[in-house]
Amino acid sequence: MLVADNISKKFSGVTALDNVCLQLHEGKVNAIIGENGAGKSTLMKILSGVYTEYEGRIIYKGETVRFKNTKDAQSKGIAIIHQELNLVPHLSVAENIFLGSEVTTPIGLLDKKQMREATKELLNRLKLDVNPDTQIGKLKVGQQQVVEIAKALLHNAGVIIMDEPTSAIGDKEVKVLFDIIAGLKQEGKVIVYISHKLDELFAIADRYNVLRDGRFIESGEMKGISHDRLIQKMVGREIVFNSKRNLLGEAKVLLSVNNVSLNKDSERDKKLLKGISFTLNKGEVLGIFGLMGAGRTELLETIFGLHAKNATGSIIVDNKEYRFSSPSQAIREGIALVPEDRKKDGLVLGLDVKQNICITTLDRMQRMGVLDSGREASLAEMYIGRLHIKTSSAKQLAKNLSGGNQQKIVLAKWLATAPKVLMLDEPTRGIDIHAKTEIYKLISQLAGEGMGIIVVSSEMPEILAVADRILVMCEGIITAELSAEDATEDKLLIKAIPKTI
Amino acid sequence: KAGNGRGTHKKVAVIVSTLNNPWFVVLAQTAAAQARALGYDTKIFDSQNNTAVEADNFENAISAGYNAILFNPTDADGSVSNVLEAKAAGIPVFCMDREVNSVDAATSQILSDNYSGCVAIGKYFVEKLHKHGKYAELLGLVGDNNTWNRSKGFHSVVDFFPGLTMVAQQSADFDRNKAMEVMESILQAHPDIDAVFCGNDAMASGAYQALVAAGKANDVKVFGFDGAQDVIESIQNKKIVATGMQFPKVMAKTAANYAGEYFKGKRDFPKKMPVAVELVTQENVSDYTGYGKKD
Amino acid sequence: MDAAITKLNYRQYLARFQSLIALFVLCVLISLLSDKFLTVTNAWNVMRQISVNICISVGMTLVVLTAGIDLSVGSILALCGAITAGLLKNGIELPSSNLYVGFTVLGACVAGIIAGSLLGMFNGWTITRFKVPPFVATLAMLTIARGLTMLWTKGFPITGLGRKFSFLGTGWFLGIPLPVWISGVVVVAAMIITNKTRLGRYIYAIGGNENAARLSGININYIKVAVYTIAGVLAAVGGLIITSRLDAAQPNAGTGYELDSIAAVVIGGTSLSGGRGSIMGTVLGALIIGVLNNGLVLLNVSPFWQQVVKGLVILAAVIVDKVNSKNE
Amino acid sequence: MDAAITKLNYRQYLARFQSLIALFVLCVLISLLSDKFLTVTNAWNVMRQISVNICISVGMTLVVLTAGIDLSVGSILALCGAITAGLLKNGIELPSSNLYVGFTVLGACVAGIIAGSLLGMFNGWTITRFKVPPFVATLAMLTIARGLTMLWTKGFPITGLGRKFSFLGTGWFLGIPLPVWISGVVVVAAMIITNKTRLGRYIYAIGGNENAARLSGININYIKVAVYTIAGVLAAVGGLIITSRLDAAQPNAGTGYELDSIAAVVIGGTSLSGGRGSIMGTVLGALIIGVLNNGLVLLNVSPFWQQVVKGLVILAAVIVDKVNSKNE
Ligand SMILES: Nc1ncnc2c1ncn2[C@@H]1O[C@H](COP(=O)(O)OP(=O)(O)OP(=O)(O)O)[C@@H](O)[C@H]1O
Ligand SMILES: Nc1ncnc2c1ncn2[C@@H]1O[C@H](COP(=O)(O)OP(=O)(O)OP(=O)(O)O)[C@@H](O)[C@H]1O
Ligand SMILES: [Mg+2]
Ligand SMILES: [Mg+2]
Repeated sequence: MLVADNISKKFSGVTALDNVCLQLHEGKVNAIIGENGAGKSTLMKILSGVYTEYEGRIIYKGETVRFKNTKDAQSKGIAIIHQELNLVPHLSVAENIFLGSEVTTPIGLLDKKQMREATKELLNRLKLDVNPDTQIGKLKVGQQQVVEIAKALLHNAGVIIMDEPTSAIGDKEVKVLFDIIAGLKQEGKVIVYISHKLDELFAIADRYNVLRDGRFIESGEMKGISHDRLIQKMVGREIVFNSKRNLLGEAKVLLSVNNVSLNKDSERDKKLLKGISFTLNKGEVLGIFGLMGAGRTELLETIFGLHAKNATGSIIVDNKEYRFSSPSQAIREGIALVPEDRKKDGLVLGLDVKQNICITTLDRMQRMGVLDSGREASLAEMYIGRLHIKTSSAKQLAKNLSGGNQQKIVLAKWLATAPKVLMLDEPTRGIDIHAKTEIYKLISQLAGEGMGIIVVSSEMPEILAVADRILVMCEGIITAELSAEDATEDKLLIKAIPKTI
Repeated sequence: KAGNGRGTHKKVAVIVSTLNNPWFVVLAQTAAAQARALGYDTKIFDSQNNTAVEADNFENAISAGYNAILFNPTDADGSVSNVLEAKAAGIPVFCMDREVNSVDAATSQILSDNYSGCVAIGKYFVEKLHKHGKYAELLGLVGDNNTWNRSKGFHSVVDFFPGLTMVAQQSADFDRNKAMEVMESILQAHPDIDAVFCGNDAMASGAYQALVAAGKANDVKVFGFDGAQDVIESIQNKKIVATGMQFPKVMAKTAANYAGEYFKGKRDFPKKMPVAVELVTQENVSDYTGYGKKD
Repeated sequence: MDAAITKLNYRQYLARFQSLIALFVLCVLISLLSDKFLTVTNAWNVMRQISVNICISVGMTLVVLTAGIDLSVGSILALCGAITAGLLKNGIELPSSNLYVGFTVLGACVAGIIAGSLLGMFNGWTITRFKVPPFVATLAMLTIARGLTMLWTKGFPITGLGRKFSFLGTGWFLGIPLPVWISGVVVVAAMIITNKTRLGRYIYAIGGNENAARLSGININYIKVAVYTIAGVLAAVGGLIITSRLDAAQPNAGTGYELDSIAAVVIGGTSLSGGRGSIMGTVLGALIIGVLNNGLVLLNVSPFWQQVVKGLVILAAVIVDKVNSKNE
Repeated sequence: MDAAITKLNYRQYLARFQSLIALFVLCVLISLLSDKFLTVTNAWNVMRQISVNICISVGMTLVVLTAGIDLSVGSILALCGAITAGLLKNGIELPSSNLYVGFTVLGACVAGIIAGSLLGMFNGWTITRFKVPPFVATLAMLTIARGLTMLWTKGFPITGLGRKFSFLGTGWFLGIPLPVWISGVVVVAAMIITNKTRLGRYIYAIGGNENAARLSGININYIKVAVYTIAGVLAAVGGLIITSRLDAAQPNAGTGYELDSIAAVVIGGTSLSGGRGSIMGTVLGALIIGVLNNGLVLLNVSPFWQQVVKGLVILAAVIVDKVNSKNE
């Protein structure tokens, strides 16, 4: 059993952890919950030897330990799945899984064969069907996260920390993971599980530990605690889950996508999208559900003009047809895309909040050809207020904000363009319940103002909560269209699962 | 096999230490032109001041079947092995301007004597400064042995006169711009110098520019070495005091002619044929043009 | 410049400040060893001597901010200087129709600068159109432009360009040398571009995260071409200054300048991986190098030792930065 | 080499293949224009000529794979060559106690290589200990090592090193020139390191994602120091070859070699941002450059045009790659 005793951690200025004490039990799934920025990851990084400077003690198996580095922690039997993917894009799956703990032959050369075999086994266990020699960079976010999990399972550690392991994977993979966690429980291992998806916690967690603003609030058995109580402990106040707003009177078609197809540029024959057609009404929230790899991201990207070379079909915005040639054109047509991976595609982490928010509308920020920092500041402040972005100032570097607030910046920069159509790809990935509800509110509010919104999500509750109409995608085609009323979880799932298995 | 092609098919390689400096461009182009005039195919190889590149040039020239090499070594010692390689392949090598330190490697060496040339300049320098004053010296590339031949020749005379004190000795890499900047800085430390001796004419021109900018053009005497076109003009215009005229054209022509005679069967060439460096001053400048004598 | 000092500005500010310390220490040391260093005329000397490097390095900074690099600046400088000098001296003669076109000083300068912009544009074109790594593209241009210079000058310096032209490099205006004016204007313009214009913001964005920049509707290729073109133009300006100062266009002018200017940029705290850095830093970097060269000569350090000392000082300067400012 | 061709290998394979095409086309063109090109002796010439660049470039490849760069290889080459030559010729005399230490050929070579390793280690040390950007650290070393070479040689080449030593650079073994043997061994060793050892794996990992590498418990600093040390050693080896081939250690040997070798690395498809590339590619890159230099000389291209052509061909070679292999 692993105990954190009075642990405190400061980053230049910010106090991330403040005298946190908590006990993590063997043979149990210990959930750690808290809002973005509560200090969950920081604590885990301390427990796994990433941060070696901290106050307080770690007590493991009855004795005080102080890890020199991650390898040290690993050798003592503590494995961690980090929140941010930590994989080397140009190395293969096998090479990544064994990175730092390679198997070598007696003469000190790498034993690739054995590592490949071991990897195959792991991947089978996780039901991930990719070649161990595939480059990580070629995998989708979801697939990469499964590889991260595999990496942690490699050395059968006594403590396994999972920091939002399911933030990027679909329900199918989640099921697999939960089976494995159950297995590990049987082996009496300490499992630490961090997630913002509460229903997951209710599914597998035995105990909960609540962190708020870097302080330990309380812990207890999951049994018998209610969804809302948990949220209240986390947030420190009640959260009213907004009810559906009523649609605008007449439905006016805003965007219509006709027979859009997209082939993978490497293999011309393989189609990522096959003859997609749908329409989006003014003031409507259209949800697109599908399992990982269904082609949703590609669809949004295509509409946004990112795959001009390989795409066919036509798109009509406000009765005006346009060729999806480039993002700048799409933006001119009033289309905006909040991408799936905010760190990779959404933000310039090295620029500050203000600069990130204004980047899409700099043409409006200049006076006599020169940028007017006044206008920029006011725009930034406006959105910081409107979206409740938690940041020390508009000049804070984007990289120093927590996930939820980063996502809000991306939203802000697109709202600033006053788009007609707003496309959101996994808008709440890795975002805490509080921020989530805020984003849901925002979505319906914007729709209320007449914006057309497309929400891609792998989380069924999310889709059901926000969408007026739901499209289900599977392997690049639309398999179903349902209205919010008669959509149910199993209806969606049936249509989402490929027939070919 | 070298030596047995017919006259018209003879090929002559001109391997020159560098083309980054007009002086060597003249040398190379004159040699090539003369050889061509004698009816041989010729090609110029640029060794880029790099003995390794020079070695490559030799190898390539040999395997490309050239019958003779007109050679301007990058380095007296460093180039010996290259010449020996050609000799082993039965190809005559005629050195121009710079020598290689080997008695029998080259068929003949037509040499410009930098050392004694600078001795002459040194003497004139002493005379012009009336045996005393402060002066600065601008060296060429520190890693180039001509830099030191010239410096040594100069000092072999000047150092005998206690009245002459060298207040600064800096390198300007044979480069005009570097010379100007170094000179500007030297003038800060020693505004009162009476003369500057430069290891080549490019540096002399650069130094003169610096003096003009500092308004000291008339107070400081500039001495160069090479006999470059623009410095000869400057001497005519009483800007620069003197330079050492080497005769690249003469040396190049001689080397090319030797090659021709070699093909015709002549073998007894003078091992060393020094071409004197002549002192060009404001008095006698009218006899000279860039890189040679008026004719 | 305004509002609370935030992490970013604070960091930049600090880094700048750090180079300042290094520079300051350097100056103090030299002036302790030589009373000739801290004089007005010498100050102008140093300023004049670094003016060329500053012009080049400013362009280099913009390129490096986009995570690129430009090795061709030295050759472009030489070629453009030679073109201007050639046109000024000989004009253009068309042997076919025995037509002769003469050039005014202004005309020749403009021609040289246009040449620079075209060469830079070519760099940008190969880099964006064919995705050639900047290093290779500009390395190729380095050789090409050098070769063209040799062909244009036939290997001989073009000299005797006349009073009017040499005023550009040797003249004074309001008690300040003209080259210093020029580099000053370049620096101010570049600071405005980087801090106050869309172009500048886009440059940082591309260097920081090219993906995100593209998805924000920024035309990456357009910006990159612009940046390399600017670098070319500034190299040409440098070429004009050198040529006019020497009253001669040297075929081998500017050899190795690429390293000097990249050094100035990096010593100035700009990251070669792009997205982070400032013009001000680069100016300080150039100053450090310039003061160093000047000082070594003033102190008459033996040419043999100079390089060793120079290397050690540069290293020291950067280490001072890194150690004091704990920004990692 | 084993198992099904996976995406990764396939891509590398393709990239390699691409450079191969460029090289092949180049060879065909030259041999069409000159019957002297495709001869055994000329082949050995080319191989011997690139052997030094290959040694250096292999080290450079490792450095670049870690997302670093090493500008000091040229000077280190010169210094180590000079040290070996100096010890061989003059040994060490201690004026104090009039003691004289002579050196065997082997001893002198070992000394030179040790010197190289120390210089490389110093690079690695400044880079890891003080977080000095590799560009600056090695740029400083470039100047320092060059200066030390001048001091050691007093500006004069060290010559007359004797038959035994010059065998190293000019000798043949089993019908293959010794320098080719040496570079061959270096290449094979490097390929084993990069493909078959932890060190190699970690080099790729650090270049690909330093953070992930650190979190996987890899000792980043240790690996980096190792890599720069190897680069130093290989530069020293290159220095031995050149020195022995010329039977002389030139004070200014190896000037500008850093660019040649980086060019070979990049043309070979290794990314300057690290993590991607192969030794094989670098070898091909060096071959392309070597064949080009050799070919331009064989065909009667005038020296001035040579540079232009060279630049254009290099550009073309890379563009061919990029256009054909659609891996972006
Ligand atoms: N490297 C860092 N430098 C400065 N501040 C940091 C750093 N890492 C974390 N912080 C701050 O520490 C606090 C805790 O961050 P942490 O990542 O642990 O939150 P979290 O609970 O994991 O949030 P999330 O649910 O979004 O992952 C936040 O305020 C964050 O801004
Ligand atoms: N760059 C790429 N290289 C190779 N395959 C790709 C690439 N991008 C997408 N794919 C494949 O295209 C299909 C659709 O991917 P896409 O990301 O659109 O699915 P998705 O529904 O958005 O999944 P996710 O929920 O993970 O975003 C998947 O099979 C994916 O593997
Ligand atoms: Mg976290
Ligand atoms: Mg997606």
